[in-house]
Amino acid sequence: MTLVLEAAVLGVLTGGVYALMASGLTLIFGVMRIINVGHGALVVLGAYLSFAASRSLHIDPFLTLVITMPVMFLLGMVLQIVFIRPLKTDREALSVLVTYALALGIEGLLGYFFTANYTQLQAWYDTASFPIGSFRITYVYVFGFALCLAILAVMFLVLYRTTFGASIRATMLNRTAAQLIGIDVDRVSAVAFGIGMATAAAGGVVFGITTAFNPGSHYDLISRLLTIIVLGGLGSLRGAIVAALIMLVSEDITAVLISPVWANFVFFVILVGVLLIRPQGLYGVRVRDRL
Amino acid sequence: GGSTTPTAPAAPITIGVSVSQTGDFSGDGKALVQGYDLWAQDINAKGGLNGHKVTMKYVDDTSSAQQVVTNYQNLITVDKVALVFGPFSSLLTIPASTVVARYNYAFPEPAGGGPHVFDRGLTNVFFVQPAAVEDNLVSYTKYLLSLPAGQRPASAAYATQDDPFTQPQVDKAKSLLEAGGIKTSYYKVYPAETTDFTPIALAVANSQADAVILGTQLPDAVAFPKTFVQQHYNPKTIIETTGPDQGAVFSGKLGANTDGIMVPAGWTPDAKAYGNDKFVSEFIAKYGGTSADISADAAEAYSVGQVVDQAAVKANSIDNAKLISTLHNGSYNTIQGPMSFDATGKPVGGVGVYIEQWQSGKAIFVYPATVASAPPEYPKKSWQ
Amino acid sequence: MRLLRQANNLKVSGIVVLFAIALALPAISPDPATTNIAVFTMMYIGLATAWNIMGGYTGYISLGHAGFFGFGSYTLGLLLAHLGIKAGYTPFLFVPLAGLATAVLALAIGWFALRTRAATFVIVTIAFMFMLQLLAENLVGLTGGGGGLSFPVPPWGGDYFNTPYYYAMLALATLGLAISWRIRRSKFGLGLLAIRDDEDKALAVGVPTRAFKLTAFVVSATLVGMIGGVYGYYVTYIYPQFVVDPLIGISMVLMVFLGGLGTISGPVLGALILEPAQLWLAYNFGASRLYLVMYAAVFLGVILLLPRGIVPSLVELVERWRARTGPSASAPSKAVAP
Amino acid sequence: MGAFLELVGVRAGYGGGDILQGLDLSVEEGSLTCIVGPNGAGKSTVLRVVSGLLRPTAGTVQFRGESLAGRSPRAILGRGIVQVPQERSLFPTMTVWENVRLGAFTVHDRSLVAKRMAAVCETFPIVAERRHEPAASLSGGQQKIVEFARALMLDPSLLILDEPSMGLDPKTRSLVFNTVRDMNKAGRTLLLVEQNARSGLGIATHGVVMETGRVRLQGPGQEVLDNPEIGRLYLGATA
Amino acid sequence: MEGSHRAFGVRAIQGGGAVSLLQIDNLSKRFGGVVAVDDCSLAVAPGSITGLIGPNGSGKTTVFNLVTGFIRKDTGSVSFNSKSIDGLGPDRIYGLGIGRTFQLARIFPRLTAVENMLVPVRRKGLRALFSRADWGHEKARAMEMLEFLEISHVANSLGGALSYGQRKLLELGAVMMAEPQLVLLDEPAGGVNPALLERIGDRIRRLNDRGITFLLVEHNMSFVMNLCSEVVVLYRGRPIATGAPEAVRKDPTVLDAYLGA
Ligand SMILES: Nc1ncnc2c1ncn2[C@@H]1O[C@H](COP(=O)(O)OP(=O)(O)OP(=O)(O)O)[C@@H](O)[C@H]1O
Ligand SMILES: Nc1ncnc2c1ncn2[C@@H]1O[C@H](COP(=O)(O)OP(=O)(O)OP(=O)(O)O)[C@@H](O)[C@H]1O
Ligand SMILES: [Mg+2]
Ligand SMILES: [Mg+2]
Repeated sequence: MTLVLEAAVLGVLTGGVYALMASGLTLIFGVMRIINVGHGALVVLGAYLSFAASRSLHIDPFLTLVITMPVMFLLGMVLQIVFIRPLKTDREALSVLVTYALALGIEGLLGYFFTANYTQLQAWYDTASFPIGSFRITYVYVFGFALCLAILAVMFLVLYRTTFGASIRATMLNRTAAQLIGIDVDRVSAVAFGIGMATAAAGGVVFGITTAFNPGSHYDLISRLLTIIVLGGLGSLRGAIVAALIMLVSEDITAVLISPVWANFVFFVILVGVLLIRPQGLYGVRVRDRL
Repeated sequence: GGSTTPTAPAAPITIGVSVSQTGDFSGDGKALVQGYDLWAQDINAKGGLNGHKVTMKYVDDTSSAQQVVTNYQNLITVDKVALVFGPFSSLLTIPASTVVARYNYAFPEPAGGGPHVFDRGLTNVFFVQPAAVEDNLVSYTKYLLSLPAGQRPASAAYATQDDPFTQPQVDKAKSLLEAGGIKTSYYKVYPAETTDFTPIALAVANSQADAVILGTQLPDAVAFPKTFVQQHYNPKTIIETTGPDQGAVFSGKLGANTDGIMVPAGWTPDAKAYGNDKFVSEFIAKYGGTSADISADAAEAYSVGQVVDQAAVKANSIDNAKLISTLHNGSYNTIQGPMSFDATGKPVGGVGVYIEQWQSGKAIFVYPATVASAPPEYPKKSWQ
Repeated sequence: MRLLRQANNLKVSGIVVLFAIALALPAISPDPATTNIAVFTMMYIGLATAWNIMGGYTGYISLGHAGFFGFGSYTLGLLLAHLGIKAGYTPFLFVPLAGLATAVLALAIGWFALRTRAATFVIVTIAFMFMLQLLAENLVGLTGGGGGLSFPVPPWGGDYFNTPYYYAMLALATLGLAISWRIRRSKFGLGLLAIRDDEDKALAVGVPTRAFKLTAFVVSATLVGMIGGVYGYYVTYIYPQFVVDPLIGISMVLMVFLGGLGTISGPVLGALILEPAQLWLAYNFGASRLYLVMYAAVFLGVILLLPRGIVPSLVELVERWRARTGPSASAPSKAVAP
Repeated sequence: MGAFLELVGVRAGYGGGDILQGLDLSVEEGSLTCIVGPNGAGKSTVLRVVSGLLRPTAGTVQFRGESLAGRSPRAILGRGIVQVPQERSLFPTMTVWENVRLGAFTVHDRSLVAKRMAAVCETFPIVAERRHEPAASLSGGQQKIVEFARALMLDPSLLILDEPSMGLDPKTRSLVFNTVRDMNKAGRTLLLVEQNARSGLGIATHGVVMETGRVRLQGPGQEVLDNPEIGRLYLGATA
Repeated sequence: MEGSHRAFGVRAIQGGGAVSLLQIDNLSKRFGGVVAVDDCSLAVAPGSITGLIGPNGSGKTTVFNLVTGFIRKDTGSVSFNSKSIDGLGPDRIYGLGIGRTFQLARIFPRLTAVENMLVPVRRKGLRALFSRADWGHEKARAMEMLEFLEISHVANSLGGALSYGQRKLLELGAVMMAEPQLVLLDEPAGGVNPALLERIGDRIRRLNDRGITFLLVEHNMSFVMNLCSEVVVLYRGRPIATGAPEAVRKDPTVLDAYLGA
């Protein structure tokens, strides 16, 4: 029983890391109706940037966010302007292709500069832990979880409490109408993509500390992140968090109770079950469609 | 070796290899290339393979079966390479070996030792490692069971990827240890795609077993000890099938906490095997770093070259058919020790696999005593 | 009118010539390196065409078709193993059985998955694919698990070896194209396109959307399953992670997008370009480690230059050019359809 | 100096040939101009050209003597031209309140926004009644009202309405038409497209009849209304 | 043969005149706090052209959605031809002979105008389903209808490239061509040129003469008054007046609630 409890606690903590990574993905979808299959690669890129920065500047990985988040933000704007903006028709479908190609490109470049060997970010808190009963919790998960909550809170406030946030949401819902009320839809889209990438950078740090990664790690990552945001409801930040927790907790408990080889399976069963009942996901809204 | 080579200048040849530069196996692919390149440099320095200057041609298989099949067909039929060497992992070696067999090429390979490599009825495969994969942990079990009854671990926990490379080793070790009276307190197989190993590591820690035997690749080889450190769990002995043998790539992530971790290894920089000193010094000269940075993959690749070199000399030919029949007979010296091959290409009569242990930041041979540079540290010290 | 008929004749004769070339290919260029690439290219022509029947016509993007591919592979492999079929030509006769089994599976999966739409459907298909992969890995007693499954190895020599597989793939691709073409022109196909455009409206005008979608899904999966069977026999040894490979699923989708979603010739063109390019780039530039970057660049280039896929973009270009130079700059033109 | 808004020789289309084929149109300052014409004549296309959603391939578009051609919709809005398009233009999952509020996206003076909000709520009670509900949950006519209300959040110098009466019940329609007329009386310039041609021309100071991408007739509203041929072709029998 | 490809052969009107074609009993639907349809009962007589009018938000479109199975009702029942159609999906209901249009025109944007016209045409049997989509006579009828609606010049344009009014016409044409037994039109006049609208009215009347029943929602009063034989006024989800157009028009409650002074 304690094992199950521990697994649940651990699931919640690692779930926070995934929630952070998934939130950027769901944000980009929410704002741009783009399934950014390159998001996993962006997280890995973020992890590598932090790796390089903490190596060369000898600073704490979390501190590198001061550098990597703005860098990734700018990079995101550039990528959006160069590769996504030119898509005039069929944006939703084509952007899958474009972002997939971006992922391949990023994987290739990372392989070129960092080799394909596994790397991991290091900090004192990646093995240090504190006891809770018989169980020990590692600091990095707590920090990661806190970072996740902080970033999500900021994002939530920006999106739902500022005019700029409203303009982002408006752009996603109806481009033409947004243009007609004076929103610079191009700029807004670029900024939103930049924000999504900046969160990928934040996710990358925590991911990089808790997991060994190499340039090819993004395939696994993106399939997990996509399932999370769909379970949570596309475009919903709250959904991304809850779904990430469900995913990790259910997997960890299955691993303990049944067997790790069935952990993913159980999660997929949950996913399919939920979607059969609520096709829009846990917190997704079904937009009433012109009836 | 091969000091009696007749050195009539002969046409240069190309040796083709498909390696994973991208995808799942890309990390190991790079080490293979280093080993092969170093061998090619050596062989050319002494006049070539039977007098043929050697060029290596590498092509990427993106860690996919489809590409590896394509690559060997292309290497053989388009590039008309004289010889082919093996790729990384059993997964790719098997589809590749059927293609190579179709063209009657010899297929010496450094990394495809999984069980099904040898049961496909092929006669051209030669696995250049001291023992077939499933026997990798046998000497470790011998060592544990040789301990005095009072010190011997009472219980063992096992966890392994469901990978055709790791799981057979762990399963064999488990049956041998159980037969020897060591109780199994935990056994779990986990998927190869797992990225979060913590729950399994926690379960292992919770079992409080004296011995921990893990069927790992690199990422989990690091993740398990990390969790043990976090949880302050100190088993008496830990062995991992792969990972700790990869030098700095491994230790870089665990720091001082590598100490005491064991790994089965066919090769170590310190082994007094045939040509090993030269290999190590040249490797460092060519690629930099220290001996600890050398991956066993590279040494295995280098051994493939050594075996082929000796076979070519012996057959006095680099013709594939002759090489195949020659390789099935006799013994060959490598930096992993002497070895020979049975009809299916499985290594036989070799010295078996040694045990390497990290001590004071270096991986050294500790068992068997004949090759050991220090006694095993047992029980392992507490984490720092 | 006459012009139209002439254009039609041109099209028909073009198809005949292309098919003749495809038939004669092993004779024209018998070296194994070429036929090997031809086997895989033909395989992807079939896969992309099959995928397009679902994804292109109904707009339901399945990224999980690799699941059917792997399922077909495993079904054929297990059939051959349990029935003790010897290597040679007989295993090809069992391919339709693999297709049948895949059809049954697709019916079950489709029944669930097709309750969802759009992005959710995409993810559900991915989830089902991973479930299949996990089953192949975990049901060790049945499939051999991570250790893989062996097919009998035909005794054919290196120079001839690829040829039977090539024809098997060609046959399946041709079958796929015939079905795709027939559907595209039929009332049923029109219903599928209506679903793609506006599913609720389609319901309102009496299109039984569920039955239609499910039919398209099963047809598409069946073809993919059969192709998977031949693939398994070709590479002679399969692992869960190699046949239920998300990248195979993604590749077929990319080819369709590249060539032109919902067109008949688009998937063929996409496969003809992408598969050899990928095999060739990996082979020639793989060692430089920049192969992925180049592949991505080729890809991005094509998308940015021909954003709607090659076929529709070219059709549009031609139409525009006609509108500009033609005698009557009249009604905006119809695009799509090859 | 030319008219308030002046289009000369405008050609524009959607890629497959020109829809507008050399269109000339001028809108006087302070006028209420109403464009009528058969379906597909190009009325909405003209409006799209003016608001910058569509780039003309030839001809000039001038507003207060300044060229608009090639400017972004945002820049054009900045010059005081606001358009309510014909098709649904609300943000469906955002609340009614947010939708209306966004009408004043370019206004940074909070108190001004609040004042206009209040005024709009007074004229169109539905905005306040359903303020917290997503716009998509409104009925067709209610949505149209909210769109109109949103346009009033700016104080445009030229307000362009594409079929403002579509979907409105008779009471609401007269409310909208009255509002339009009052705005015009207060000096604002308006440009409408109406299929409800008689009512539209009835309140208009200027009428424009369009046909296949060209202006067929232009003149005072009443004159167009009384033209028998136009009546037969485009206005239908008298209501 | 001719009849078999027709979407819906025009069936004989059953029984005596008293039986209604569409019978709605005590229908209710609420969305959160909004009661869109409130215990609404109404009947459409076979062979009639019935107008359903009422202020914005009175629940007209919701009634259509409930009848055609697009949304689930809270309570009440709907029967068509004296058979309950509760719980059936929209495609089944269409199959029984109820066609509809949408208030905001909905067409298939990536199908051509002609193809848009062909989708609703029903065929019998699987063979027909898998045979060519554009049978000559179906296409000819489609072209004739496009001609009538004055949009034949865009017959081969994609639906997405039509003007709003053209879409409206296309949708109307498609459902009229399919000739279901009962046609529900949601604001057919919205956005349609008035001159053309008059001829559409004539066409509806002619179809009606051939036995097709219409229920239409419209705010264009002259259109309703000229065309309808019966008018139902909906207010806050309930019918407040029913009867001949002239009578309804003078009804003080209707004047107050809907038409305005
Ligand atoms: N997005 C588009 N792509 C291509 N052609 C278009 C597009 N939008 C409109 N058209 C064409 O342009 C012509 C004019 O369209 P427009 O929308 O300006 O007409 P309109 O006068 O507003 O008609 P309505 O009264 O029906 O709204 C039509 O023939 C239409 O088919
Ligand atoms: N999906 C929904 N969610 C919430 N409220 C809804 C929904 N659909 C309709 N309503 C509400 O129900 C009421 C009736 O709407 P309905 O669309 O039926 O009106 P209508 O009579 O068609 O009006 P109009 O003449 O404006 O088209 C309105 O108040 C509307 O806001
Ligand atoms: Mg218009
Ligand atoms: Mg309505």
